[in-house]
Amino acid sequence: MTIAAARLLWDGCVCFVGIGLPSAACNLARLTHAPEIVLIYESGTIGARPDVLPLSIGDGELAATAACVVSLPEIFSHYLQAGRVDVGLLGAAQVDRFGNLNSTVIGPYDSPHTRLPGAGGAPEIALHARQTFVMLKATPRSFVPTLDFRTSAGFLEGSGARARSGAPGGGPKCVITDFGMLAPHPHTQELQLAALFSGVGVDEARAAVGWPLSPGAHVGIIDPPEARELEILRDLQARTRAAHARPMTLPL
Amino acid sequence: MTIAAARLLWDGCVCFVGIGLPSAACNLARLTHAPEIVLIYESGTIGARPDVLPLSIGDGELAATAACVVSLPEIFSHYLQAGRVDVGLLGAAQVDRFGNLNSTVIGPYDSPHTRLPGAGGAPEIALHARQTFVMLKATPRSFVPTLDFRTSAGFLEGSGARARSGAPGGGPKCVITDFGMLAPHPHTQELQLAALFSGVGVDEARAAVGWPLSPGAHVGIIDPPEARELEILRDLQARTRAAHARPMTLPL
Amino acid sequence: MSTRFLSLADAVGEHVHDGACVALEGFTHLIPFAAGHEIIRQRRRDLHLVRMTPDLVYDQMIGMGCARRLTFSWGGNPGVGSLHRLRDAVEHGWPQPLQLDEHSHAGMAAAYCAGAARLPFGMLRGYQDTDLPAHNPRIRTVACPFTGQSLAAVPAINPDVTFLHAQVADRQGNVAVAGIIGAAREAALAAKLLVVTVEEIVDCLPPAMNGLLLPHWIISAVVHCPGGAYPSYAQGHYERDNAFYQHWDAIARDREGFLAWMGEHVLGQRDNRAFLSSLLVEAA
Amino acid sequence: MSTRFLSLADAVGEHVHDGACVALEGFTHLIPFAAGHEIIRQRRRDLHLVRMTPDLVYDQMIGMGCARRLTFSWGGNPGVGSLHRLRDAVEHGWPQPLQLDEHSHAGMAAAYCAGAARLPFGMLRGYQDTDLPAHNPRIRTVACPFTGQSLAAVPAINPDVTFLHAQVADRQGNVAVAGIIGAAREAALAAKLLVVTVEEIVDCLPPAMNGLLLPHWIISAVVHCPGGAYPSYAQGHYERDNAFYQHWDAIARDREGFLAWMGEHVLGQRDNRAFLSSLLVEAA
Repeated sequence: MTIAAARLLWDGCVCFVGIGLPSAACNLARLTHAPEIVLIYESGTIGARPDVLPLSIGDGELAATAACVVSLPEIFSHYLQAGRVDVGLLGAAQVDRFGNLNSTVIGPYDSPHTRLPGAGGAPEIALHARQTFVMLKATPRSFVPTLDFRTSAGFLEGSGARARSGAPGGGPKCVITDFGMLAPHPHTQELQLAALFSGVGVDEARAAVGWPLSPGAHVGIIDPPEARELEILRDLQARTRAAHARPMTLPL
Repeated sequence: MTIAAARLLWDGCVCFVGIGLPSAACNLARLTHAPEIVLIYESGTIGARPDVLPLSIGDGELAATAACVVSLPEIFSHYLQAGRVDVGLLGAAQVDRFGNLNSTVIGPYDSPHTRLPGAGGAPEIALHARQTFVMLKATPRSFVPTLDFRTSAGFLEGSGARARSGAPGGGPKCVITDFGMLAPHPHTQELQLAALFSGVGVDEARAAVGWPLSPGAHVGIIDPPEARELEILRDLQARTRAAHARPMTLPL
Repeated sequence: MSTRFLSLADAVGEHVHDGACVALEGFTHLIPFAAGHEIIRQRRRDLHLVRMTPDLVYDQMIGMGCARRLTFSWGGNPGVGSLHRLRDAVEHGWPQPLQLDEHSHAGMAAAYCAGAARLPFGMLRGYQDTDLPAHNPRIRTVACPFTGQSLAAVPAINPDVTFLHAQVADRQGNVAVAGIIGAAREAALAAKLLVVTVEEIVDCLPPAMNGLLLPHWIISAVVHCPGGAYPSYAQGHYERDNAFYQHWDAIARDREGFLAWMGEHVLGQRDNRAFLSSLLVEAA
Repeated sequence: MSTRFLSLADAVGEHVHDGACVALEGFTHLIPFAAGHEIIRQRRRDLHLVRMTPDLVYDQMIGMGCARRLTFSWGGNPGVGSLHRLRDAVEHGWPQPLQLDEHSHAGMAAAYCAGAARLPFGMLRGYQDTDLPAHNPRIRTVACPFTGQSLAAVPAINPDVTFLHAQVADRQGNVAVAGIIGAAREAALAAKLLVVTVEEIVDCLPPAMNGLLLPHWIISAVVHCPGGAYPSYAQGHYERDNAFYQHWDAIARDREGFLAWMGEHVLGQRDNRAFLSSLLVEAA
């Protein structure tokens, strides 16, 4: 998933990066084919070049390697809202068939079954980024026909509803998951199977999705990871594990 | 005038300083009885301690000696508008009997006799500072019954009109001019003669004011400059003259 | 009119009252953990807590029963998972129900900015086509008086008191901050009272030029509190203890374990130095 | 996607068109004089000039007939007196009438902030009980959707192109700025195109941390132009030439003297280096 997502990013593109898989994908892209990619973390670091993956969105590594650090209000108003972000990478607990996302709550809002962390930067990333990439693992409980709560807008009810609502950004370009990728149908904007990892069958994909998954016009096969990609990713992950496990001297 | 104005400022007070006489008065106060006065220039310098008086509101001397430099939007929104300024010092071309000020235009706005520089920070300084001190030389053309243009609000039509308008700041506490000081009447808020420089007569003051000037309940005599005040002011002015006349090496 | 220098116990004792609206800000970086612990020690109740990312510090305060209401935009353990005590309060009302005033980061940033500027509301292009406005009556709209466009509006946030942690103060009480600042400046300037804990106090700070400095005359109290951001970090002083953040997931997962840990390390310790020492003993 | 490095002549030639809305920002400090001179040399017409404090650079551009409209908040020679060419345009329509779009500093700051955030308007507590709204239909009010309070509203400023001057750029085109910044950041981010002239270009800038840095990917063109702020200044490079500001009062007082000076020192010189040399010759 990380490698497939990294390949979608181009050199020089401005990414608004969430923590976890998106951060790993963006940094892998930076360390492979996209050295001039601009990573913006919502903590206000612009142009960060971390040597290890941050655990949080605001590790010191990000500030120390960034071109500059601005305030959170500025990153959201002067960069994201101003339309300066090419790609927003988003995770979620649920995605529906039109790419709308839930990261707020499972069950009713006022008496939730599972309270999730909530919106964070997602609603406005989904609204303003020129395009978004969604990354989450597929199960029928995460790829659902109907969200429990719409935290971030995708294509709403599809068929141009998003454009009619006046959203400035383009919406989800694809959903990268553990069996492959979904992409919106050009007209209905329903998420369809766009590509599979090699060795994965269509039935496997269908079983992991909570709505009747349609194949896209062309269902591609994603090239397996190259040795260099794997090596760089593994090195990055090893450096990261070592850094995060390093016992810290208490500030005493 | 400069010395009389400086004496009105107290140690630790937060002053929003305009250029010219106000800047001289504030720095004199800082160099005499108010070493901890906080000078804010609208250029964004907070806590400036200039060694020579700046010619402009944004000389490098201000930035280099300031505790910090913030943006102009921040100085106006987070400091002035937020009600953090104790004293605003204002100049103008005209003041009326209720302390309203004109620094925009003499004659009609659309076909002016004299186009003045305009508002700058004045309207909001006059609105938000806890109190303002107005400094300008008196002639019947500058102390007028009716302004050609109201750039900054004083007490409007007096008798509580300002408070009724909801203005957060307290309005003009006094007008310091070359014959002495005017202060608002406690109820009508009309500017009345509050004090004279020693050696100046009431008739002289009346002749310089374009409305029938009433004496306040007590008309005081302003103590003549002390030797120390004069010496420090003259040193400051001499340093300033020397600095501004120093030929600059062209950046070639 | 220099800032007052207080002990943390006195600063909390004087500035935090039951029922107050309290913001502890610092986005991942410079989180005022020691201040949160002292509020827990002094057993403040019914607080309206405000913070973009509640983090472990609010998990602790909520779990210890300090809060009745939470204004926030993302409530998780960053990179790890849930805040179990926050979840328990929302899902099961333990130790007491928690009213949520829920925003997005962009919305909360706008609300803090409005508070700092003493405007009654902030606006943004946001919340569009989401379910948040339906569950938060404090998200409304305002029409542009020039174009007629509809924008999202949120009420200003003006905490009764904001706590920050920072690297250094001078003897006059000016505070210099470097690194990731999040909405710390806006939360500081929006507050009625501002208390700052700092790693160190020096005689004199160099001119900050365009760096972030909080002038002494906007600060109510400065507290010398080395290590006051731990397990968060202070750029240039110590790093984030990512291992502790991961460890917290286990500590906070059940009520008993959580209460035992808080009893031993927070309630059972006099101050932040003792808190840190108690962790050192545990690790040894 | 690094920024393009251009000569000043090419940067102006490509980015400034007759009739465009152009902002040259820099509050007293870092005023892009060289850019203004080049716009005059290329004889641009009917510009909508935007600048909080028009200063000598707009006095020159207005006197040379570049402008049809001016958005501003204070139009004087700081600490000296009038801008005679600005006055002549407003009072007598010479060399052509000038439409004024007049604000206060606070109002214009709000308008730039709105522009930078791509909001359609900015708001403030301002203009209250003044005559400005009566003469500027772009000053309106907006009601708070929570409290009903009335606030002043101004439309966003989004220049077609903003010019700034700064101290230093790196080879990728990142620009670092230090010292008094006024509304330079907001004017830069509000613009459709951004051109920055700089004192020097270095291989690599140190991380700016919380300082002001304009990332290369928001900049249309960087121009290496030493002395490009003169007679304004560049903190750390050269000081403000206060004597020149005082001298300008005499130069600009009458039309003939002004035209002769501009002819000799601006139109008659190829570039900023030649402009500065011509002043040196005069002083000798």
